[in-house]
Amino acid sequence: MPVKSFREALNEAMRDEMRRDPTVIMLGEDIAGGMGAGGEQDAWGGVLGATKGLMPEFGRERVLDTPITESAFIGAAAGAALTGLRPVAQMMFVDFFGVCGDQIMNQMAKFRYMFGGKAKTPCVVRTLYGAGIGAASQHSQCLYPMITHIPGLKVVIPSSPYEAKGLMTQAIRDDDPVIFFEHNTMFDDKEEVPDEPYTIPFGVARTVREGKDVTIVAFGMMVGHAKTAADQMAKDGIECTVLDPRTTSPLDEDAIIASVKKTGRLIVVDEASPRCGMASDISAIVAEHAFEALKAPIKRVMPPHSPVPFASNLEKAYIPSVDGIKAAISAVMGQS
Amino acid sequence: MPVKSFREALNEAMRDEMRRDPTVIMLGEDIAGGMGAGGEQDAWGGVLGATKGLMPEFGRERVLDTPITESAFIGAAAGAALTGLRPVAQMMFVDFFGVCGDQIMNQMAKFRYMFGGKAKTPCVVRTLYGAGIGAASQHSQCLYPMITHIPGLKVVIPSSPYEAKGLMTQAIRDDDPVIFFEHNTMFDDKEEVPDEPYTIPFGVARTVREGKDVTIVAFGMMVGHAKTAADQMAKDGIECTVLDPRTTSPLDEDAIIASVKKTGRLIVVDEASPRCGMASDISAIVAEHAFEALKAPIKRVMPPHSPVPFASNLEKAYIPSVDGIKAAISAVMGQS
Amino acid sequence: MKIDKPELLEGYRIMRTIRDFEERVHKEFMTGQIPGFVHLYAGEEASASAICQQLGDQDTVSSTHRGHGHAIAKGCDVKGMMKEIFGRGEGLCGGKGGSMHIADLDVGMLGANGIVGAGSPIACGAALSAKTLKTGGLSVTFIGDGAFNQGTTSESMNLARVYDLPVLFVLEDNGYAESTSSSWSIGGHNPVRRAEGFGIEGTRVDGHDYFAVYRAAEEAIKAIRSGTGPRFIHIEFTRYYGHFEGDASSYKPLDEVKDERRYLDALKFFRARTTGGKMLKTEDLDAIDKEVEALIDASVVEARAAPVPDLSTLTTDVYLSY
Amino acid sequence: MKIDKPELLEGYRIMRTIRDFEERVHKEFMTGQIPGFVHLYAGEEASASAICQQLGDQDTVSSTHRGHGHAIAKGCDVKGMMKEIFGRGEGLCGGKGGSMHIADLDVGMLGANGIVGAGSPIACGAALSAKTLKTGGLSVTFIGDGAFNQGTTSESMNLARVYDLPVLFVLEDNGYAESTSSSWSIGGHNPVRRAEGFGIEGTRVDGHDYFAVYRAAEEAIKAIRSGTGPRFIHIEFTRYYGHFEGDASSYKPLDEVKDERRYLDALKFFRARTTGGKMLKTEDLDAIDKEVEALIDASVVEARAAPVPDLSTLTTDVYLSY
Ligand SMILES: Cc1ncc(C[n+]2csc(CCOP(=O)(O)OP(=O)(O)O)c2C)c(N)n1
Ligand SMILES: Cc1ncc(C[n+]2csc(CCOP(=O)(O)OP(=O)(O)O)c2C)c(N)n1
Ligand SMILES: [Mg+2]
Ligand SMILES: [Mg+2]
Repeated sequence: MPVKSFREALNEAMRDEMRRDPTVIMLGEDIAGGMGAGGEQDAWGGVLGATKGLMPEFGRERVLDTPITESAFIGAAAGAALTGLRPVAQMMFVDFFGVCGDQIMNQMAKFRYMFGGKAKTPCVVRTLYGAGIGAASQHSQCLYPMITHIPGLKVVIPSSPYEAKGLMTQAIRDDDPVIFFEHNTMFDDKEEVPDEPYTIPFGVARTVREGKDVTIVAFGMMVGHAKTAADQMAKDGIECTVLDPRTTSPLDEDAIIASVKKTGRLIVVDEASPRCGMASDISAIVAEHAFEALKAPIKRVMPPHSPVPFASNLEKAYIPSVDGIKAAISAVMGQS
Repeated sequence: MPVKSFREALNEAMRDEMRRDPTVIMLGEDIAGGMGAGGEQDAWGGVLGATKGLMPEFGRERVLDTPITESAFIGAAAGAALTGLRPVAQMMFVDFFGVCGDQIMNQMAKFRYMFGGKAKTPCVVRTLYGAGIGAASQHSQCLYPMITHIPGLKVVIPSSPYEAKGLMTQAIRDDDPVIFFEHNTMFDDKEEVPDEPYTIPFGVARTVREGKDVTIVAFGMMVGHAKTAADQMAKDGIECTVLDPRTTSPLDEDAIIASVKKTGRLIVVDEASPRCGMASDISAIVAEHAFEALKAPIKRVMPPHSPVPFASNLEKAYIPSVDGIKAAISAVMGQS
Repeated sequence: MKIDKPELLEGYRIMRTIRDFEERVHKEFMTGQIPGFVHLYAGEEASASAICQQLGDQDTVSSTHRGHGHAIAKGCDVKGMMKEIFGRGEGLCGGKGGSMHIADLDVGMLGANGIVGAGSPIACGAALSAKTLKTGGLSVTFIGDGAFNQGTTSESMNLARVYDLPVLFVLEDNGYAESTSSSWSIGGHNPVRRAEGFGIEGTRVDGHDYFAVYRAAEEAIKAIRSGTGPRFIHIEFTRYYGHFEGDASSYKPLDEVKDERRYLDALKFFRARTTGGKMLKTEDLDAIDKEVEALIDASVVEARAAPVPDLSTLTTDVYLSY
Repeated sequence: MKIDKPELLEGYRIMRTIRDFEERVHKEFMTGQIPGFVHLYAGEEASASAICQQLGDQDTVSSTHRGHGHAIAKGCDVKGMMKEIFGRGEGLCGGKGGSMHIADLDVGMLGANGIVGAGSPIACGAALSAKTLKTGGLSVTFIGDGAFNQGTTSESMNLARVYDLPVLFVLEDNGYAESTSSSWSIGGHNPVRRAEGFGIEGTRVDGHDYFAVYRAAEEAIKAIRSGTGPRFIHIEFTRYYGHFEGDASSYKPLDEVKDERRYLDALKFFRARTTGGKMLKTEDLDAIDKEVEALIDASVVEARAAPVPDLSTLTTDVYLSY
């Protein structure tokens, strides 16, 4: 199977869906690039290059560079989805939720419910998230817990190129609004990715690794860290299951609960800010529904309650690490 | 002691602080009312009347009605706080976070950190929240979990008139940005409230009721429900502690953990949407730090994962109820 | 071009329906049967009517919190609306939306909206659909004078301009946002000039004059359909009731409100103008009045009698699939 | 009024400092020592310099992601800035902010800002402080051509107008927002007219001409200080480097970039104009060049040698008290 980067996998999914379905359009800042300029067109292809090539193939009518007005164009995506298109809009960084959140949380999320089931809002909001590129407090947040909090939105966090392609294809075909998280540091990650289109269903966790002692649940960028930590601990004879829920909404509670019922121990690794995050969410579900199976306190591996710092050493200390996960594994094993 | 409404308690706190400190100003839509109009001035005093009387006393220079531009005037509050004022801005309903969130989550919350400790941002954002007034999906949300998620913000949720006055006074005197939640249905609640100013410190939970069997943690509007449920269960011989953390950020983890260590059982009652909410947050803290003390699964009493519906019967079914809390108490007792 | 007779009668019927609907909701609200915030459109009828009657099935409307008039004019079922406002299961939105969220995509009504300023981006999106799918349709977005200052409105004017989207921006200036005067809140005091600052041509009309609104909309719609992009209309009129039910409008000066129903009434003007000459017969209009009265009566009787939503619907329609 | 000699020398010194600072950051970035996104202000010096040198301690500036120039011109310590950009503990923000968040409240620099359009509301707030506390101060908000369309900018223009706030809105139009041309993105293509749509008087100037910027700012600042509320200046110029370090600017047509440093250079123009007649001596300017060169050199040497932040600072300064 051909090896592809996260960027290529995303690009392929979007390209294939645009070929398949003429109602799929793209909206975002510099997703082609060079709009109105006299030089190279498609000069950017999105800030990390994932939409490169789409404008030359599908034209500016279907790949729309936008002015910097997130409320207007994300809202336009919502309105277009109500009226026959399947827009894929890019909110460049999820940190920009603050300038266009209403169209996401109060409009596209709620149309269907408020309108008594009459509306269908098939749109995707792609967005970058996560620390590790030295971009500091306003370009490094995760914020998927805030989005997961809102009923009516689906939330996808792919953890690898293969996952990215299948989940993006599903997101575009899905009839509900989907917020699709792409980690700032993962665009050059590579793995085998089939050429043909495929979908990965929402709400079905992936078992990355199986082990009898501890269940580790992790998202996106953190799935790799969790696997590395688990592999290293296996050398000490501790066997961990690593689960990647893929989507936080819907969440595959059953898979998590079933696993904890087997292992009796849970660690949740979450790159998002610690308060009211996904680590807490999953911990609470397990403390409610698999309590009897628990042999140890539930550990959450999370960054501190602070904005993301700029300096490289601080940023590194901020991000949950393989060592941090290993320490948590030791802790839950020591206390069993 | 005189009996006062929630509205009066808030009004008194703001009035007294404005009298005490000339740098305190108010900003918001129709917080006086009649701006530019030829008729009655101070005609509104805020949408639920809490700022009535302030403009006549302090003038339009310190009580500023605003155009409907939340980003501009909440951002102006942030900028004014950086430069010598202590603004109290009203984001009328917290549902409007989506139109001005950036100035709250990326600006006022992060100035101090991003600027290496040089900034001080003493401002208060007052906001209405909560279901029960038939205002449907876009005027009934709680959203304090989303705000609590953001490092740099303090989050206050008063549960009664006495609490409202003391916490508001503290909020205005506090040197960090504070988001202050006022429940849509509580403005006519009454209790004894001293005439003189007093502060209630942030991060110190209030013990509403003591009991040895179950710890119930609840916020704002839900504190009353929890107390009612606990009182009723006491007739069956089940004794509950009810804790009101008052602020979700900072959160009095110690008080919660200490209580669970005594009772061995925890219920969290949260009116906010269930995913990544305060109920999950507190449950996770206890599952991590008081695990050994737990005798039963942690129960969360929350609304369903849906927008807030309009019809009265649906809305009533949506809001966590006294009966729901009682059922949770029975459940954790039955399973001990 | 002359407005022909059926068109005039249709315009009158819509205006009358809106007026009676709102007068009746006002009464019913006082009986305590209607929950939530209710914002009435009475006094503003000419805008929704004269504009929406020139729209077709392929055209869409995004509305405001004061949306009953737009919904009626765009063809929403009046009985379904009344049931919705009463919170009934057979309401247009199953009782889940209420007054502030009335919508019916089947007739191109993209929703009233509880968030001030949220409608314009949505209208841009619908216009983008029309343009991309080449339906020939256009979008109208109604904007209050308060909403006009909201950043979403400015952004949408800009977006519609740079994409040449078929959007008609209609500023419904009733003089107030809640209790705040639009003569104060709109910096520069000249909305048409502001629209021009976004490259959008605009015009100002008296919103009590059905004919003036009709003409302005006709011209704008024609231009938009010819593919030259967005247009703007600033309509000035009076809202008869408070901001929402319960508001006494004390901030309005007495001389402003004293005779407003006498001197600032689009329906009266319409009658006088059309029946003064030979355009329409009084009997025709009287007949419409009767029919509308019966319709509104029936809608309230049915709404009162209709069952509340089944509790099982509390959690349906959050998603299409989950 | 003539600009006097010390003022001219000061203006030149600021421009030169910005230019050298940016040229040097460009070089250092390529060595891989500087993390994150870095947006350089080279080519745009006249704006920050000619405007900020007319401000005093009581005046404030809110900036953009391209903020180095504004920070230098408003008086931020250059060495502290360089250390900040290198992520050092002794940096102006303790290494926690970096290039996009440089701020120093002590000199009225309210922060570069990573969120496009976020600066103007903050400037309105600072202006409100000045007005309320009667400091006599004013606020300048720098806005990119991309940011100009953002709703926050429109809202702020409106707010400043209705409150008559002492705010100077400065549109820094370098022709591009990332790769998107401002000749496309600004609907109506006439920013001054848009400002007028908010009731704000404005003017357009060539941003390569220090004197033109100075004069426009002088007039605007005088008007603002007289209490007549906000003003607007549209400055057009060229950014020499890519949008951020790493961007090759391939979307710019070749004939546009070919000779831009030769023909569109505020520093060269300044030298030619001031030394051609009898205003300034070449030696004076050369001396400044030398001093600035030494300063920038030293700032890099010190930044490289400076320690990274102590890990304990990761969680400090989130709150003042918690
Ligand atoms: C974003 C937002 N801000 C504030 C409100 C509260 N609010 C509801 S209607 C209204 C006034 C709107 O005035 P205008 O746009 O003139 O419309 P009108 O009510 O006059 O029809 C306000 C402030 C809201 N619903 N949404
Ligand atoms: C709200 C928001 N949207 C998008 C971005 C990404 N972004 C950063 S700079 C930029 C271009 C800004 O262009 P302009 O305002 O012209 O300033 P310039 O870079 O030309 O100085 C964009 C789109 C952002 N940082 N914030
Ligand atoms: Mg109005
Ligand atoms: Mg630019």
